[in-house]
Amino acid sequence: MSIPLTWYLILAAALFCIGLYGVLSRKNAIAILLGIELMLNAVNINLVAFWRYLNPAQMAGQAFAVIVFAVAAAEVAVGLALIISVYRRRKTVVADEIDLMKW
Amino acid sequence: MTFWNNPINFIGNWLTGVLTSWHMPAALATILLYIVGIVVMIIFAMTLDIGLVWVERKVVARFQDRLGPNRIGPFGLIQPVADIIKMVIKEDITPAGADKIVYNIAPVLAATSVILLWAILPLASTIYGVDLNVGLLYIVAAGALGTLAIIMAGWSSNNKYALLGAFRMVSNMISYEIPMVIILLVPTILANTMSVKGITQAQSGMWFAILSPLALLIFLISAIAELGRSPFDLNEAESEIVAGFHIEYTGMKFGWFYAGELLHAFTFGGFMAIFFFGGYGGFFGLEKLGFLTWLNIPFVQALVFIAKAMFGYWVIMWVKYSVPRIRIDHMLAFNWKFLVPLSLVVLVNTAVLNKVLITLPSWLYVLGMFGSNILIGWVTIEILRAYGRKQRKAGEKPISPAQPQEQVA
Amino acid sequence: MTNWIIWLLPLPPLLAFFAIILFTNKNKALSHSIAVAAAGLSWLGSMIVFISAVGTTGFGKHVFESAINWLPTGTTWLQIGVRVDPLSAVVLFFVAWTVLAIFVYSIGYHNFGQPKGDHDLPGLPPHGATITDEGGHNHVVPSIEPMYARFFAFISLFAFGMYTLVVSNNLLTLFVGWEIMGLCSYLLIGFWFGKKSARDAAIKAFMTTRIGDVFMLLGIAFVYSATGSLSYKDIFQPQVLQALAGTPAFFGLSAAGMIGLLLFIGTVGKSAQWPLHVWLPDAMEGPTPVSAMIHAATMVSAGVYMAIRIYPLLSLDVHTMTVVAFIGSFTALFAATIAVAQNDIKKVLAYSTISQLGFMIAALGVHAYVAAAFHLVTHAFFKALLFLGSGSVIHGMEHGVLHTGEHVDAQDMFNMGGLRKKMPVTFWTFLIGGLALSGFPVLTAGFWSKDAIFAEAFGNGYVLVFIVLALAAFLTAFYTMRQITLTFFGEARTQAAEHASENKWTMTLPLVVLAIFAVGVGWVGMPAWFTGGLVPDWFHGFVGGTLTQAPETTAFNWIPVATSLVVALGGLLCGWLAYRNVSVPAEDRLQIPLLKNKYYFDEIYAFLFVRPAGWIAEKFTLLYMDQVVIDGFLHSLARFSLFLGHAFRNYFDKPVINEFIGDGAGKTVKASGFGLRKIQAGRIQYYMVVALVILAVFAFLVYFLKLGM
Amino acid sequence: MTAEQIIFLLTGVLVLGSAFMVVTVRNLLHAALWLVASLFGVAVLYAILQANFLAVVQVVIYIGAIAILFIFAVMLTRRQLLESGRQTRSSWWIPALLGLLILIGLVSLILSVPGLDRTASAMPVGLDTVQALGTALVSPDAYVLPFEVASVLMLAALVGAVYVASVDKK
Repeated sequence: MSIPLTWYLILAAALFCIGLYGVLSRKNAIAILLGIELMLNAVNINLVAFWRYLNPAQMAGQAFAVIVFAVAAAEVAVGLALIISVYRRRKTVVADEIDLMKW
Repeated sequence: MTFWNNPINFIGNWLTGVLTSWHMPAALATILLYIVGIVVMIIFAMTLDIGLVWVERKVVARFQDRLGPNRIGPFGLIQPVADIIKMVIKEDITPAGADKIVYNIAPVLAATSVILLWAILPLASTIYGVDLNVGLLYIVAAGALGTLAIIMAGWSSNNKYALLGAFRMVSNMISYEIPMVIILLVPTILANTMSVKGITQAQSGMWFAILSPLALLIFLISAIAELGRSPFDLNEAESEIVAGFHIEYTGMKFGWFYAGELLHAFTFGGFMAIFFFGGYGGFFGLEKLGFLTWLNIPFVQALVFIAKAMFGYWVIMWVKYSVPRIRIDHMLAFNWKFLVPLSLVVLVNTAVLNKVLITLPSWLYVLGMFGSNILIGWVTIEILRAYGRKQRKAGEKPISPAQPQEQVA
Repeated sequence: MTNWIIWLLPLPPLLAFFAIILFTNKNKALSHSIAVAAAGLSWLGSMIVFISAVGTTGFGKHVFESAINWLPTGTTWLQIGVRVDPLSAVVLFFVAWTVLAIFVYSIGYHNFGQPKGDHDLPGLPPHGATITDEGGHNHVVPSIEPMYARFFAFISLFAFGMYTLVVSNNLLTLFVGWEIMGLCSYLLIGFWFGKKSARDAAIKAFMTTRIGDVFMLLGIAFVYSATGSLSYKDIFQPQVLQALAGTPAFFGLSAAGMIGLLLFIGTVGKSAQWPLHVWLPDAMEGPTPVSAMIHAATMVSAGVYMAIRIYPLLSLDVHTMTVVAFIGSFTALFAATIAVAQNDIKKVLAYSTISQLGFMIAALGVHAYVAAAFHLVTHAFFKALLFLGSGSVIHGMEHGVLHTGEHVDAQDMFNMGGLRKKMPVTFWTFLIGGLALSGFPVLTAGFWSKDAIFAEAFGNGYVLVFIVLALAAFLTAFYTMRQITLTFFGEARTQAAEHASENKWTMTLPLVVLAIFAVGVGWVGMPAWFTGGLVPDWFHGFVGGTLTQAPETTAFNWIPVATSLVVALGGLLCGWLAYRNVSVPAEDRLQIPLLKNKYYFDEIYAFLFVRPAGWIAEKFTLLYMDQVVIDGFLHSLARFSLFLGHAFRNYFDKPVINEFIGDGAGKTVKASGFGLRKIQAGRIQYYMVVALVILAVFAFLVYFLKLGM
Repeated sequence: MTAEQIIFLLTGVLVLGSAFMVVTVRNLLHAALWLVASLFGVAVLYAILQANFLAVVQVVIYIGAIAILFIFAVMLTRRQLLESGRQTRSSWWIPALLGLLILIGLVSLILSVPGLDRTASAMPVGLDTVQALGTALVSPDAYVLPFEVASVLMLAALVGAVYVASVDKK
């Protein structure tokens, strides 16, 4: 157990920022979702790391990580269903082109 | 601690001693020994795999009223070596437009996903890779990697048949993963642990196959589906999509898929033995008797385990060579409308009865568990019969989701 | 154990009511089976309670009582519970018997087992059905009541009310039972609601008793505010009574007297005492079992029961007692005179009932506590018997009417005659009841109870009351004999009477049972002078134990005994002599218009109350109060509101709200929308960048500049 | 440098490198596969953190389900897969700058908080994390409510996804 907590936190921060960049820079809606997955995982790393380093007997970190899993799965299922539905009607998956509600 | 009681640790300690005497840092030595262990395990598995090729060919021949390999070596035992040589020297084709890297990773990943399973497979009480406390989930996780490998193969081949096969395979595997995960909870509840070794030990008194025969049946069906073997072999259905996801693979790359499948089947036979037939142990407590203590020697246990696993493997083969392929919508309907609800019922039944009956004498406990399973099975069959009758009355061709199940049984 | 039975006593009829109303109302046989079974269950329980009460020595001191907390009133609880003491035990006894008898009787009376009527409609009495026998002859036979099941549901509910009232240990549940019976009497009197007379009678009965009930509720409220409790046990404690007697109230009465008077007005309404007696004769519009139920056995008895129950309160104030004695004796005489001139067989009995109830009230007024209770019991039996007997006569007559097709009133005694031979069981039982009512010496129950009243009235020094009651008793014997003579003796005066026939066992069996009681019940109260102390006056000892201080037995005196012998036998003889040969109303010399028309009380009430009420409603309330005052006020209010509305609209709503706030907000939003819509680019990533930039700026401000810390 | 640190660093390189590839490669299918690699690395991190259950579940859910879903989606929409065109927005430098800024901010934040450079204490003896997690997730005084809410969310997502993605029968 010789790894400082800081390492995990910095790794998670870096993963988060990479995911953020992906979300903001990609055009394809699926790719945006990929970035979101990275960000969620960065959060989970933090949760688990804090669980391990602060008080392993208290399962809060793991429990929240499990719930994040559930949310991620739900988000991907609905998100991809939406993308496929949009693709079926508009023949596009580019986020900027999905602008039917725009002024 | 002698070699006979704990061979792995014995060798490990010996090698550590040797390496540290060479002034190697302890950490490096540990890592090195891990690698050595992994390599040894892979070699063992692969060697076994070669044997399995022979077994498979011999058994299928008998099923089809043939003799099987009998030219090279005694009983054709050298035949697998000839097969390997043939595969290695075949032309290695990468189709035009294929995604080269993915195309080449896929077979390796397919074989890896199977070999990963061996990490938690306890051959004997002291011969095992690691005793994970989440062993059952680990099996599912490794299966997920297999799925990934197949979809990679299908995609990267740049071939419509391959892609179709991959799609079928993935829908198949993901669907049947659900009853499998649910039904794996039955041994978990009965043994109170998810550790594979713990489940083995929990069956020293009574096999879970007797406590929950329905769970065994469901596990067998979903395992066959997970393997993609007949009657669930529509991912590679030769008569429609030629060979499915590995249509473009030749030579040793195909060989990896092939070896992976065989080993996978054997491994699932092994898991069946572990979850339901007591694994390396499970002699109903007889091994505690004085004149039977030799059953506790690790190598004997390993032999027992392999025998049980071979039985499971044989059952899977039996099914494969007896039952025709079924249509994809039937397959999915069977899973979602029949297998998932049934496995949920079995799970709830087990969970409730396990709590209720645990205070009773053990023979009553066993009787209650077994009886409840029989009852559920009977009710299910009655429901299916009524459904089939209704279908026939409606004048349609009966689409009975029970067909594969009855044939399996 | 006994307490449990007492708690459960009222329950079977209630369950029967719901069962019939909700589930079995399509099935007539099942409905009456349920009702009779429920009545039987309650009967059984009552008998058990009664027998164990009789078997308890010193029962007056060791009553069956249990109570539960029911309504939280601040820190204390209003308790309700059950109590069976000697008084309620004997009441329970006759209620159980008469109710069961009436239930059984109703089966026959409503023609169970007969075919459905040809033209019968719900809400009208059955008109008979035509059936064809094997020979091809058409016969008209009685038809079954169209609302058969409903009748049994109603009388079950009625029985529930009565049982509740009897077993209550407090005035509140007594009042609940009281009101349930009031509702049922309304429903049952108006059972044949297709007849206008029945409808009117129902409304009249309901409204008249309501007057009494309102005063009674006031009395109950007064009791509660004065003593903080409603249960008999608390109210009738000597120190509480003493305190009540010492507290002055209104009109020169003490609190005890005031409460007693208010509660007594309830009795006056319920037991049809003058001046609230007018509803009872009209209530004869209901089916005869109802008449028996309401006017003999239960409901009117309930009023007297309550009066006897509150006797400890009543007796505290001499003025109240005077009022009670006056109303009782006056009613007794007054109703008896009317009864003499009635031709309708049931009307005679109705006025007789009023008169006899007057006897009881009068007895109470002269401190003849036990005698009142005794007469209550005996009267319940023989009057129930008489009513059921009259019903049997009417039923037999109706049979004759249907058979002959003659259009005569089946209830008019001048259309009868000679029924002695046609309906022997009815005749003999009716004769027994009539003799009991007249007070035929020694044998009948009526003699002993009336004699007790006379003896007490005389012995306690109320000579005037004694004389009035003696006169009333003479008249009673007279009109009873008149009724019997007209109905049963002589020759048949109509074809219908010629063809009248005896009824089924379901109707005659209750008559026989009740006849036995009409004779036998009197024997339990024979005074000591007659038996020579051989048999103790059981009734006096038993019921007298209800009071804290048991009343003393009056000393023997020849005058009241002789009086009661003379009036009873003399009245009977006069009646026989006068009506031996009378066959048409014209020959009856007592058809005086004043008596015939009941002293014009209905007309007086109509003139005094009904028409003024109508006039006030139409002229004053409608034309003046409603249309001028209230409408005027409302109209001016509306005009004012209209004015305000205009003012708001023109000077506030339009300029401020609409222009400034409404349109102004819209314009502002529109303008800002035009300005801000650049931000709404429809590009999620753009949104996210904006959000992140803002977040980063705030995080920078908060963290590095330590803002907000 | 202990063995553990070496493994951590290797895994970290795998995670971050794969993540970088996810957001930069043009071929979306490759991006999805890189995502698998990155998430597998995260699973290894969980294993190092001794969260065995989460490590395995990470593989089951992310690789077994989510990544497969992504690959499916990519395949189903591949007609529009602009493998030849640009995959990133023209103004890609703004997010990059933003990400970098946030990274710098977060790292400086992490480094400035005292006590975060601690190392982990040994696991409590006899603590079965799987059992403890299971108990925590279903015990009423712990996380049963969030757990149930999450399961309802899953159900809603299931129904919603099926409904949204289903073809109109009209």
